[in-house]
Amino acid sequence: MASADGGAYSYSLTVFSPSGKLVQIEHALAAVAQGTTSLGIKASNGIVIATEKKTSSILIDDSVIDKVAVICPNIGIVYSGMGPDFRVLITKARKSAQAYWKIYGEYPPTRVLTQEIATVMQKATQSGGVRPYGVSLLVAGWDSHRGPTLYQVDPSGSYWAWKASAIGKNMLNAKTFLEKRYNDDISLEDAIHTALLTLKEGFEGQMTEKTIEIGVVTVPTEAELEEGKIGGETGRVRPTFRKLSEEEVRDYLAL
Amino acid sequence: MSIMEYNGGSVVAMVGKDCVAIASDLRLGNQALGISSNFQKIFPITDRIYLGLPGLATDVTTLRERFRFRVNMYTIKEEREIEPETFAHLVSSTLYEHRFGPYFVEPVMAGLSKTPSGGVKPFIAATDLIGCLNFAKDFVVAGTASSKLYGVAEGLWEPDLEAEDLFETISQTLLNAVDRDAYSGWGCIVHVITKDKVVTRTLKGRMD
Amino acid sequence: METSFAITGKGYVIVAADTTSARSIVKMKIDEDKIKTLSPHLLMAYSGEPGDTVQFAEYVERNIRLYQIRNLYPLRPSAAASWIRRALAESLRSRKPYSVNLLLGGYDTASHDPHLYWIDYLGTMTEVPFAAHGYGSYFALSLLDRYHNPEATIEEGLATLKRCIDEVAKRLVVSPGKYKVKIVDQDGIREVEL
Amino acid sequence: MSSSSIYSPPGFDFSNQLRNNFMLQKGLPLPKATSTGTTIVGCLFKDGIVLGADTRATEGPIVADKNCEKIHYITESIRCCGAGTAADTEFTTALISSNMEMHALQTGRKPRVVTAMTMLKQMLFRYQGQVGAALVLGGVDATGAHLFTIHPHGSTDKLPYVTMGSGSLAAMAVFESGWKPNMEREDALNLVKLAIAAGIFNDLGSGSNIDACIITANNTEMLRNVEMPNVRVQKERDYKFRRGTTAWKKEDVRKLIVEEQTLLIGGDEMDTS
Amino acid sequence: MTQRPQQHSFNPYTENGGTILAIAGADFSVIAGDTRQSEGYSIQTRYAPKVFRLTDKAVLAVNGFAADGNMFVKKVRQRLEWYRHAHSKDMPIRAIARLIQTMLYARRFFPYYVYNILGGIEEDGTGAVYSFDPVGSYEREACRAAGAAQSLMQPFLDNQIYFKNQTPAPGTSFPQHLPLNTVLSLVIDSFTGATERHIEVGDSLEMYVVLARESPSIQALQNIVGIQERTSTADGERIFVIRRDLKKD
Amino acid sequence: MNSFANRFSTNTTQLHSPEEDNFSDATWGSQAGFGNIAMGVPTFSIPDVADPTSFLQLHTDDHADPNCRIKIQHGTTTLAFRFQGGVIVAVDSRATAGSYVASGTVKKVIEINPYLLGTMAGGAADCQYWETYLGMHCRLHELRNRERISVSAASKYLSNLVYSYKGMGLSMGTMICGWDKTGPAVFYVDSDGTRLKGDLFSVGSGSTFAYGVLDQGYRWDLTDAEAQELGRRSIYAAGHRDAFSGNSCNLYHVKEDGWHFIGNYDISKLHYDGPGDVPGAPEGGYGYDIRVEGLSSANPPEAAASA
Repeated sequence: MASADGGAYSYSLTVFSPSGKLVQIEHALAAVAQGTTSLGIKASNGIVIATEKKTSSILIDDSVIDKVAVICPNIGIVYSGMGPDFRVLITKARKSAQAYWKIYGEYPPTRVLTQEIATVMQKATQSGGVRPYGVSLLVAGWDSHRGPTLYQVDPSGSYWAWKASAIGKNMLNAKTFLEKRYNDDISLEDAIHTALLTLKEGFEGQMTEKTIEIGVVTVPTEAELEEGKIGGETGRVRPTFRKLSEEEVRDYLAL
Repeated sequence: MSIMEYNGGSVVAMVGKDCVAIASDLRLGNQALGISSNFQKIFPITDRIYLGLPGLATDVTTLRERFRFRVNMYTIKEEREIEPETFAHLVSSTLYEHRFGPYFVEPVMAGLSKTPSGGVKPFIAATDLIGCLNFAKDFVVAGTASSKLYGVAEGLWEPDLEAEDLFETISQTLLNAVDRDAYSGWGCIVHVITKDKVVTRTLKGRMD
Repeated sequence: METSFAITGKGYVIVAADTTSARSIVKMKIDEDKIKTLSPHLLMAYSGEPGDTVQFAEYVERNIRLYQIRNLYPLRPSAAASWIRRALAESLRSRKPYSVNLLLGGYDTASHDPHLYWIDYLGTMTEVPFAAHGYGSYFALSLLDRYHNPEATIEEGLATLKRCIDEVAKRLVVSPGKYKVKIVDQDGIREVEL
Repeated sequence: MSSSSIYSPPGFDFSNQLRNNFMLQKGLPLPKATSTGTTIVGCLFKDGIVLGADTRATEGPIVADKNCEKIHYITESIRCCGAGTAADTEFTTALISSNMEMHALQTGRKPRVVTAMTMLKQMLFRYQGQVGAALVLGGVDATGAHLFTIHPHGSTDKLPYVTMGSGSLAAMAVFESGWKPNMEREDALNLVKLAIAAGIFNDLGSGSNIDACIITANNTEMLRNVEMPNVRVQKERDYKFRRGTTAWKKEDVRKLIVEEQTLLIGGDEMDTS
Repeated sequence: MTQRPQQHSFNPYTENGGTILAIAGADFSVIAGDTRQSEGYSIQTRYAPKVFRLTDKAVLAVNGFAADGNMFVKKVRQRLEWYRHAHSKDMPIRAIARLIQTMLYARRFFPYYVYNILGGIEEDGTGAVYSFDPVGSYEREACRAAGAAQSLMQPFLDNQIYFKNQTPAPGTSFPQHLPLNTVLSLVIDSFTGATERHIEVGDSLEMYVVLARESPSIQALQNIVGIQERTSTADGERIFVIRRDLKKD
Repeated sequence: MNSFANRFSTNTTQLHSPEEDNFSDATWGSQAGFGNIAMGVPTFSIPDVADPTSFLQLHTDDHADPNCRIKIQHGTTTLAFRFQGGVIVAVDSRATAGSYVASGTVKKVIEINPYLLGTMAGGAADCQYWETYLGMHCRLHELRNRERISVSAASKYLSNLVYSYKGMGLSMGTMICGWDKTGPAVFYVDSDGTRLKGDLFSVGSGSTFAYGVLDQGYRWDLTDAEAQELGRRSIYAAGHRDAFSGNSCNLYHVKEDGWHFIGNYDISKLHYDGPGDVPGAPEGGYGYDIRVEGLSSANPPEAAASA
């Protein structure tokens, strides 16, 4: 193990500082706070998660950057913080979702998947030779048990359910904004607009379909649920989470 | 003499109108020798799911414990009761895990699942010993008397039976089938699951 | 031909097992004790593959003892039976499985009733009022169906056991000569002469 | 304790095999799994692929499932018909379907039929025919429509029209006489129906209904029970019993709480979030 | 012996599927069989009768290895013919049953692989069913299924014909004999049920009905479409054939 | 015709089919209809293979190979014992083929003549056929010697008959029971050629269970009612425990004036309700769970029990 001498607590992940903090985790949160703003809003009939897709240079081909990721047909994730860390977590989450599907014939409920991810992130705070993940996540999903749910997971591995939340740069401002704008019977359409308005606060540059990513969870109607799966009993469920296409984002921005 | 016949035993499950029934014999044999006339092969998984495990008795007990563990873990982790469809897949994947060294049981499940509109829907399923699911709309059978059960059930089963009528039909099906099977019998037990209760009856079956 | 019997009665279980150790056509020993005392109120008669039997019985005995030392109270009969069954079923999946048949008799000091479990080498287990292993079971079970009384006194129980032993002696081609008989009841375990 | 998940590690668990060999030595032969005698077919047509299957699953001479599903979902535009050991076809296709979904998510593209075919053949080859799945794989991707057969040992064929299963000869006879290149959709579907019907009626291992699946570049149509030529006739008699026909000894009723009324004290809705 | 050429794996037997069934009533008997003949997964023919009229009061159903069955029926018929020539009357069914036993047992060491069910009318006018194993043990019964789907049909018939495991409504009892139309319905339902679940049963159903002299059960046959009479002599027992389609998958 | 055909057949020896060869005369004459029984010792056609016995075993022995086609019915419990009042013969009525209960109404007591009974275990056809055949010869014996055949002689005759087929695959375990000049007699005869005189026998897969009850209750000086009850009770015991025995019990009593059929008792009815109103029967069912209903092995201390 790394020797923890003097005030160098910050170098060893697994050692508490005298004030009871794991300093590396605080640093990780700082890394998150430098990331672009992401937010999620739970509406009465769905959830929206959105983020700003900022590129450091206009020369970058931004069509291959995904900041909102589909995990399985009912769950999507957006992040703030370090992109590579996110990519690793997404792969793990997807594998976990598929493993669950292979056992139970259905995709994991949002809470279970969130727990899985949170466990992975927590492990990185307690093992030797690793560093915490430098990301905060917003996990949005729908399942038959809890309906639409929105979770936030932090580098420490802790997670909460939110009605609306924001992470990354400007998160405090965004949260205040959301607190003002949020009400319990907000519709998905309104939520999407609220999300865009929130992002607009403190957005640097032009908000276009190229610089915004949106994912939505739509709550299936009873009739849709009765209808069941695509392609019969062995088929897959109808997706309840999807990313909005650039055209759709453009339409929302135009309004 | 197949290994499935070593201990004997049979299970049948049937769908009724807003209800399901599952029934088994009670014999535990050692080939031709009867050992116990009170060997349960059907186990409650949740309030509304029952699992029948005919086959090699040691695997019946082992799998029963295994499923109890897995379902408990599921309930704790997901903070909800497992649904019949989900449980069926759990059974199927557990058995297929042992594809090249199978457990010698052919599970039969019966339960009521919740519909999105808040009602209940009858659910039955069976798998073979390596976990191939069979979702039937009428009845499923397994065990040493399976061919006999298929024959009688095919004759007696009718759609939309009320709980009490379903009890008669499943009981008659099982009793007459096991009477023609040397390795099943020694009494029968029937569970009828409806929305508000589970009625369990021990039948007066032949004891030879 | 190994044979063991067990019968329950009013507040007790009688366990009997033959005392021959055979190898090929030779009786190596005629006073072998094949009934292990697992705890103050738990008896286990074992038979089957020579070698496996004693090894397994001792393994069980030590583990049951260990449980008692760790927890300061013994396993109840049903819990012990479950544990033993599982040990057998798991050994069956190992490279060298134990091939042992068991009769487990115990007195539950908490609920004051006797319990008897029939367990075979595959890990099949069932609770029964009377049980037998070996070829003797083919003669004894019908006899016990006829004569067993769950409320019999110990004397009556021993008389029924005597019937079983006599019947096996009369009909089984190579019948065991002597039996060891042990009783477990609320006072613990004791051996009796028939 | 430290495991984050209750799922066991992927792959098969061989722990029972030792035990089963032991029991085999004791003279107890091992039982057989459900297998699908089966007729499965597929053919190319002008705009894509039509797959077809019967719906009978057998256990020896007994029909275990009269209406099982043999056209398995791989992706939205790739489907796979399975013959052989029923559990193997079911789980093999599910595994590949899962892998394909992962693959699609990771690459962000619609997956290709050859990808599925390669995954399948590699898996089957790895198990040296022990996994008894005989498959007809069909789908449409960016490179066009493709139709493959995959044999249990992992060999594959790519052909314009294929059949597999115990009814394959009967079905192939129909294709050989009736298949033409660039058929219309309706004609192709009818030909597939005829081929499956030939299997259903002439092969005892196949029976019941016809399933078909039409895959084109932008649409997949799963036609479950597109034909039901074997519906059971009305029974001659009514077999409902008089209540009280069956004698029973003991009854035990377990009441389940069906509706739980929650009384809210002082106010509007409970905060459930 | 040593001169004889070695024969390896001489197997003169095969299994041709199908199922037969006979039910005796008070004054009639019904003998039925499907007509599918199969080997392995292939259908050899969709119409191979398994039920044969022997005399006006006896019908023989054979199942198992079709070639043995056909040969056996031929030989039984021959023996009955000789009997008729010697005695100028038909052999009573009780005697036919014993004859079949001796004929089967004569091949004890090279058995006919056939399961026989003999149905008809006894000399006292009652319906009778005799069932045989391949080497000739036999028994008179009221109802018997044999062949591929015997284990599917027999327990169903136990329940419906013998009312096994049923308790009658208080103050009533189950009938000793069922009327002919009920029996015919049960036979049809047995076969449609077996066709659903057994792959070797199907194509079509052939039911022979043997009626005792002046049996009132003739009423039940009045409205059956496509019924054919097979009686050869007047004012004796009468034989009818009813055919029904079964599923062909 | 046959010889003509034989000249052209390559490797088949002449098939000795009694039906073809020997009947041309018999069927036309006064013996018509009697079949090969009338021809003295019957002949059997043998498959034209090097080893007919293993051929037969290959196709009929269901223990060796569960897939063999010709299932010969097995499983049985039969018993017979002598006592001061004659002979009690009791049998079950189940026939099984593999796990399938082929029949629950088999008559396993063969009424050879009014003074002789034979029981049936093993191959049903073997027992039926040879004991019927034995019946003929017993009658011939009576006609020739103007007196009934002794049980000993009848059983010896049967024993000799089946012994001559030893190794060919016959399967028979029977008890020949009757009353002759020497009084009641029971002989055990089987297809190995064993023939034993004795007081008490039980044969079949369930015989050990029957012995378990029989031995414990058997005395020479049983009354008729006690003896009948013992027979019934023993068959019930076997029917209960043995998967291959059961359905019903047929009970016969052989007395000086020949055998009497006592009754047919459903095993399940015996279990739940007992044999009903017959002499010597106890109240209630034979079944263990019926007998001990309400009894408990629990032994709570006095204080707890009274509380």
